Amino acid sequence: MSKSQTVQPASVAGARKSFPARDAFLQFGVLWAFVIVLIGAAIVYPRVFEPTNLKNILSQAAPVGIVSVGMTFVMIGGGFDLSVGSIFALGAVVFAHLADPLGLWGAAGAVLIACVICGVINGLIVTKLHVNPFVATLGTGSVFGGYAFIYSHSAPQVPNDFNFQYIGTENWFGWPISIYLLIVIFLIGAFALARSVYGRSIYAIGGNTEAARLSGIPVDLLRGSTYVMTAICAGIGGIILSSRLGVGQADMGGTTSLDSIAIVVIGGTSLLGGEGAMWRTAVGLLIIGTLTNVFDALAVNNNYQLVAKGVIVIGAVALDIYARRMRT
Amino acid sequence: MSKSQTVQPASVAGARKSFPARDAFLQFGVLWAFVIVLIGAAIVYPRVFEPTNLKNILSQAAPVGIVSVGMTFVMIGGGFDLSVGSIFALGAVVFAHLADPLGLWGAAGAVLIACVICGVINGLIVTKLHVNPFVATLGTGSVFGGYAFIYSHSAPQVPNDFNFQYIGTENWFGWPISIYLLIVIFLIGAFALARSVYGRSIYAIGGNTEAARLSGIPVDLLRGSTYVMTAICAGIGGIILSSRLGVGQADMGGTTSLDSIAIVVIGGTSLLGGEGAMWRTAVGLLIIGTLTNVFDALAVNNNYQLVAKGVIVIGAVALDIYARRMRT
Amino acid sequence: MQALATQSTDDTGLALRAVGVEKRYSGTYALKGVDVEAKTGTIHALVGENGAGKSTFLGIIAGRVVPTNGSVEIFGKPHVFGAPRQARRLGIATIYQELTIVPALSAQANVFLGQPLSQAGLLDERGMRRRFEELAAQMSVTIRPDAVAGRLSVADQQMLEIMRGVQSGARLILFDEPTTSLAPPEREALFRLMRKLRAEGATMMFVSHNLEEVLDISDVVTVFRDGQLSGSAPRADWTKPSLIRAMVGHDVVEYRRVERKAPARGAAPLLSAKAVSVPGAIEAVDLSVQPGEILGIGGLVGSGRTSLLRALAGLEPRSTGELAVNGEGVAWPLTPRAALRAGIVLVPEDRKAQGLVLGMSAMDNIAIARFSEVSRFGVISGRRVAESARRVAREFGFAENRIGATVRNLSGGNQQKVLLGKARFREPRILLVDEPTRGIDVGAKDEIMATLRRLADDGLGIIVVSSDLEEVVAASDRIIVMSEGRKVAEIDQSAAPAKVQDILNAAFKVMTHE
Amino acid sequence: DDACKPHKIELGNGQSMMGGCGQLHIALLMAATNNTHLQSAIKGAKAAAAKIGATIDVFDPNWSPSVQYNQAQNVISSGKYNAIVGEMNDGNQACKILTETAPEHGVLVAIANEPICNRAANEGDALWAPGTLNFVGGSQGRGPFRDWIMDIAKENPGPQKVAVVTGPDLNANTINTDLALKDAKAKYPDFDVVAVVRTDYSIVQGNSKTLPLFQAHPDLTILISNYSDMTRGAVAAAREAGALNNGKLKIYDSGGNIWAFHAVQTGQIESTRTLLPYTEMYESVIQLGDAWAGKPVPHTTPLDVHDITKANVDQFKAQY
Ligand SMILES: Nc1ncnc2c1ncn2[C@@H]1O[C@H](COP(=O)(O)OP(=O)(O)OP(=O)(O)O)[C@@H](O)[C@H]1O
Ligand SMILES: Nc1ncnc2c1ncn2[C@@H]1O[C@H](COP(=O)(O)OP(=O)(O)OP(=O)(O)O)[C@@H](O)[C@H]1O
Ligand SMILES: [Mg+2]
Ligand SMILES: [Mg+2]
Repeated sequence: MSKSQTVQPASVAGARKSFPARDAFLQFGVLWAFVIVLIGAAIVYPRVFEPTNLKNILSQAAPVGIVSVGMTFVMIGGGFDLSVGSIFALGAVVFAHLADPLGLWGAAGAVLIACVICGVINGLIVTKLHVNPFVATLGTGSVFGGYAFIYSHSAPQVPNDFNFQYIGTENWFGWPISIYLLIVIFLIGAFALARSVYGRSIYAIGGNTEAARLSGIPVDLLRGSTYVMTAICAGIGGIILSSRLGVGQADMGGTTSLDSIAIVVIGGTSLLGGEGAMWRTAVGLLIIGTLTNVFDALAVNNNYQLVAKGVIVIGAVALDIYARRMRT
Repeated sequence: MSKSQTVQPASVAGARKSFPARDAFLQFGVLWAFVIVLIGAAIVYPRVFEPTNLKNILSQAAPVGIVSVGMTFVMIGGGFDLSVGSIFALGAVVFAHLADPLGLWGAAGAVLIACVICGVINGLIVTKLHVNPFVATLGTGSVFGGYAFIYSHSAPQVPNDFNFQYIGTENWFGWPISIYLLIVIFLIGAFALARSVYGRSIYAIGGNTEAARLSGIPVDLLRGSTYVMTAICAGIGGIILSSRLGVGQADMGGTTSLDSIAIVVIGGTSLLGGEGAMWRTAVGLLIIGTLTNVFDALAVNNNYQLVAKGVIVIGAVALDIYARRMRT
Repeated sequence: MQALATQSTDDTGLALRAVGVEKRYSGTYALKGVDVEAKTGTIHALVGENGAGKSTFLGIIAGRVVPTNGSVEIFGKPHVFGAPRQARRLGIATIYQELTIVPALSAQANVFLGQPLSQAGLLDERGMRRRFEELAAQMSVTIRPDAVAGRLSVADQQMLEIMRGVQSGARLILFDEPTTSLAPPEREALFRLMRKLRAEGATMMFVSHNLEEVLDISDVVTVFRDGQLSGSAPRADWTKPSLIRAMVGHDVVEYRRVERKAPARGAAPLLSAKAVSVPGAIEAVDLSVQPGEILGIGGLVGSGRTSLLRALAGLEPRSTGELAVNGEGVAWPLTPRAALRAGIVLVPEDRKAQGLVLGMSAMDNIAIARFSEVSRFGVISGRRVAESARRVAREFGFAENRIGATVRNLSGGNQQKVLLGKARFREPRILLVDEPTRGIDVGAKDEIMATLRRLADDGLGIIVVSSDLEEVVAASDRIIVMSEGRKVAEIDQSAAPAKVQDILNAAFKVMTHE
Repeated sequence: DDACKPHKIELGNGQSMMGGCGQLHIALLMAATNNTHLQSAIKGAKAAAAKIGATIDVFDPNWSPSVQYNQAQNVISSGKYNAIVGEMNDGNQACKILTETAPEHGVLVAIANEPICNRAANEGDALWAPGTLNFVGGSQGRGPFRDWIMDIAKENPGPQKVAVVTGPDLNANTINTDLALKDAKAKYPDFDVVAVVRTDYSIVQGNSKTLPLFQAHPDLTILISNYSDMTRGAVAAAREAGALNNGKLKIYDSGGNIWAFHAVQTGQIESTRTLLPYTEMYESVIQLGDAWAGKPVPHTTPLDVHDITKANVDQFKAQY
């Protein structure tokens, strides 16, 4: 049988690449869905592309968008975080509460510490107590959320320091600072996810935890770190929102958790982990942001809005999935 | 080679089943967590075990409990349903709206039809469009919820027919009818899950979809059916609640979806599918029901309630998981 | 291989020293007081029946399994248990029996899993690609570095796993049944590589059920039996029969070809498929199977054998072809249910991904195949499940008293037996088996092939795909050889038995023509 | 009318904006649209808009303050509107954008129902926030809530065990109810509040949160609920617990919707306080029209509040 080594079986694996252009087209199904949404938006609301409106879309999307960057890491790592809404609110009240005594940077630092603590708690419960992320973060979300109310004595926190509103309301070169923050955090996230050892390890953990563990990846540490990262993103989101509104309140978290998970999933990142990309989250964010903006601008009745949004979101995701399945 | 079958690793086989008592103890970790909750409850609120209070706990738990029965099937089948809250609300408004023109049974029939339609839509989107259940049911939840408001013109539906309140408020042998309904539905669910071909197929689908498909199990049909079942359960839940309160409103869904998922997961059923049991859901329901009852009875400040509930729930789940891991 | 074995080993010259290693799973012993020593720079084989504890032993060294008792020294240093990361630091790399591929990642990323080449935390994709191509050339495989690993054939995934182990530069490499789905060329390449590594001073532990292989490559052979050491000696002291005796306690005749009468010609074939194509994998393959006939399919890795079976079983929605069962035309199956309705049952090659519900008991896995047999009015009878499961378990040599065990906790070979039992329980007319003896020990292997023969004698048509070509030759009445997705030869064995070389020749001829 | 010259509209504290030309295009920022109270308000606004010849669009943030903020931002920057009527979820978050950004962009703001800029606990003219045109409402202000609860305490001398049901934390009604309770307790030490329960204003929570309470405190003598939907749920709970009409428990409601009137008539509840959502919004929009036409408008327009009891229930009609 030693002869056989001279002849190499041209394996089918090599022959499998076939239609690169078509494949690329199909790969980006969610992008085409977004283009369709944009065209629809431009028809029903022609002002949608005006700079002021774009600024609105982006600055309104900034807080939840930043949270979604962290959430992308958590979800690619096979996790789930329902507590970000509460951490978001906690960030907002801590920032507003401490802006006067500690100054802007001091308050931001305090938020950072608080968020790291929240993230570490989430990470430990998920990785060390092996509680599944759904219950774990539903539970901690309840704890952090309750604590945000207790911390703020259920009262709005309004600092006197005028600087407080800087991040949320000032512009650089005519564009709100929060938009720069959003873009920078997205870029860093995209780069880390696609190009760094850290990002690659997260994919491996989400794709096959056991394989990752056996190949020596510090699974618990890295998986835990995604919760810390998301918590920090949530804190930044809270800072931006409270700074924009000039007040920090414990009910600011609202539907942030579900929204950010939805944004990530709409982009096409798998809920099961191991697959996804940051650009997908960006597209998901823009789809949701555009829909909300257009519906609000047209003052569509909320109930019809709910129906239409549901249908459009499912349609967009179905299109993406259909395209990806075509690709085999 | 028929001899080789006699060469059994006898020692190994003989040594099997070792600590049955310890194993059983560990298997039921969540039950012990429940017992601890009960003891705690009895200490801080001694009246918790009075029959009237037990009736309260159970009749309040009935609507979400019934939904959880269906949700258990969905989740063991590897799915997820965030639209039950909306279907619940739709059931409530349809029932209340049609109670006068169609009578009790007619209205219940209409709810059934509406719920089946909702469930079929969910099932088709998940199995045929391959949209992941999270986005799919978040989307349809938005649609059904919006439609419930549109259907009811955002107004409370109050029938004149007094019978309307029968299911929700009457007693049989001194116990509310809704409690009988809850128990019967739980028993049917438990039996179907544990003993029927249907239930076993759902486990197989959740455990390994590909293997189930290869074995000839009609995967799409059965998986789809779990959404229909859950929708029907949600409709029944909506009927009971609207009947109990004497009014059907489109905002009655509230946090039913997350609550019922949480109940299932707290019981110890896996979010990943393929594992779980109906008794676990029952225990999850009782833990949540007891906690809510005790906290509400003591009128504990809502924020402290949030913190305490989060901690207790995580603790219960961690205990269950710890016990099961001990068992290896 | 970068810094391979430059470190001097300690005075004993031992890469591995295990003393009194014991592993208990809730009362059951998987290992009982095992002592093993491996000298640096040797290839040390572990053999034993299914469930003997080989994987458990390797798992302990690899840091996956924490032993209940005992101590292990790696290059003279005490081992830290249950920490794969730590094991890697000690210079241990492992190729696991159950594949540990991350399906969504590329082939290249899988090879560098956990040890990517990087600079300042950033991935060095170009460097990794270069290294990947080097390795692929060394091992005679052509896998595109950016191919999605989950879509590769099991054999290619196996190769990735081997590449991962090899590239890690480890000094002690553990191979748990690395050759199960490899064809002769890949095997040869692997053994070449192993010899090269040995020459460079690496130590290897090697588990295989192919005893020729074991005797061919190893320096020392250790035999496990029922979790205990049954014997350990240099290769020279072993012969195949003595190894088998140490493993199973009695003699086994391997690959005996049972003479049998050729099935009646002219009768309508039980199954006849024409122009079977799967875009990108196979093209216009014709085949037929007579009742009572075993048809073997030979070929090399990636020749399209698995795709052919998958297409017949209704698992390739984009496949086309014509199908006739018992002479009657049947719509081309595009779903598994359609194939099952036609009486076609597949035993898939990847038991973990496609075959078994790992979280369920063995008997429930078997029952899934035909609920109608174990239920009445939709209600399952636990008694009938157990009875049926016992019956088929017996046929494939699976210990009857373990039918209640969770499949995840069974050894690889025993899982395979459950998988076969499951297909059998379906009572097929046509049985397609893809790598039926994957991970099966010598004793049970023959038994499985004998069971298949018996099923054929009862009138079933069986198609066997196996990378063990000797097995194909021994089992089948007729052999189809595939290459590059086409049928290139058909060898009728009714006259004279074919040789393995005939199959290889047929498989390679086409390529050399091109 | 091309010849129109904009006139100055005073917004207090030296602020003003120019306006008055062309048709009024009103954006109605509602807290939500999903209950009858809010729907009645929308009806009032639409009727008034029709009367003054203005267009009106309804924005529904579904109870989310930050969504409502975003809507305000979109409304102001869209250029489609020159007036806002705001019934805000959260008057603090919306303060700056409504008192500063809106007038800068030529959008005239009228506030109804709940004061903005941390003024919810104020009284009289201080309910109005400079930078906006006016404030209409106040039946849920600190003063009226205090009067309401003081009256209840006065009506029920001697030792009382009281439970109170409110909306969520941070809501102005909740804050004002809490303050009123404090005032009442200070003046009537026998008025023992054993439980204060937060809900989301829904019937469902009104029911589920009170049922265990009735069980835990069978000797409850007074239940106060500051919105009729919650009261409705609480009545169902009281019935289930056997506390309804047991001769001990009295239920006091604020809300005055159709159900509450009916409940007063049938003796399920002691009294209900009227809220006038229709009037509130109608008045706001009319005042916008007046200001646009150059007429002066009052800074604060308080609304009448009536306690509806069995004695006077026939003289009034529920507004929603
Ligand atoms: N997690 C587990 N829980 C319970 N039993 C287990 C577990 N893992 C392995 N075992 C048992 O330990 C024994 C040894 O298994 P092991 O996998 O080491 O066998 P093996 O020699 O590798 O067999 P094969 O040749 O079939 O791969 C088997 O009886 C198996 O069922
Ligand atoms: N839908 C699918 N899901 C999972 N695996 C698939 C799918 N389609 C094809 N494959 C895998 O892709 C491989 C294609 O390889 P092909 O059938 O061409 O070669 P093969 O001769 O079967 O190779 P091998 O010797 O490795 O089995 C198959 O092994 C099959 O397992
Ligand atoms: Mg093994
Ligand atoms: Mg194959």
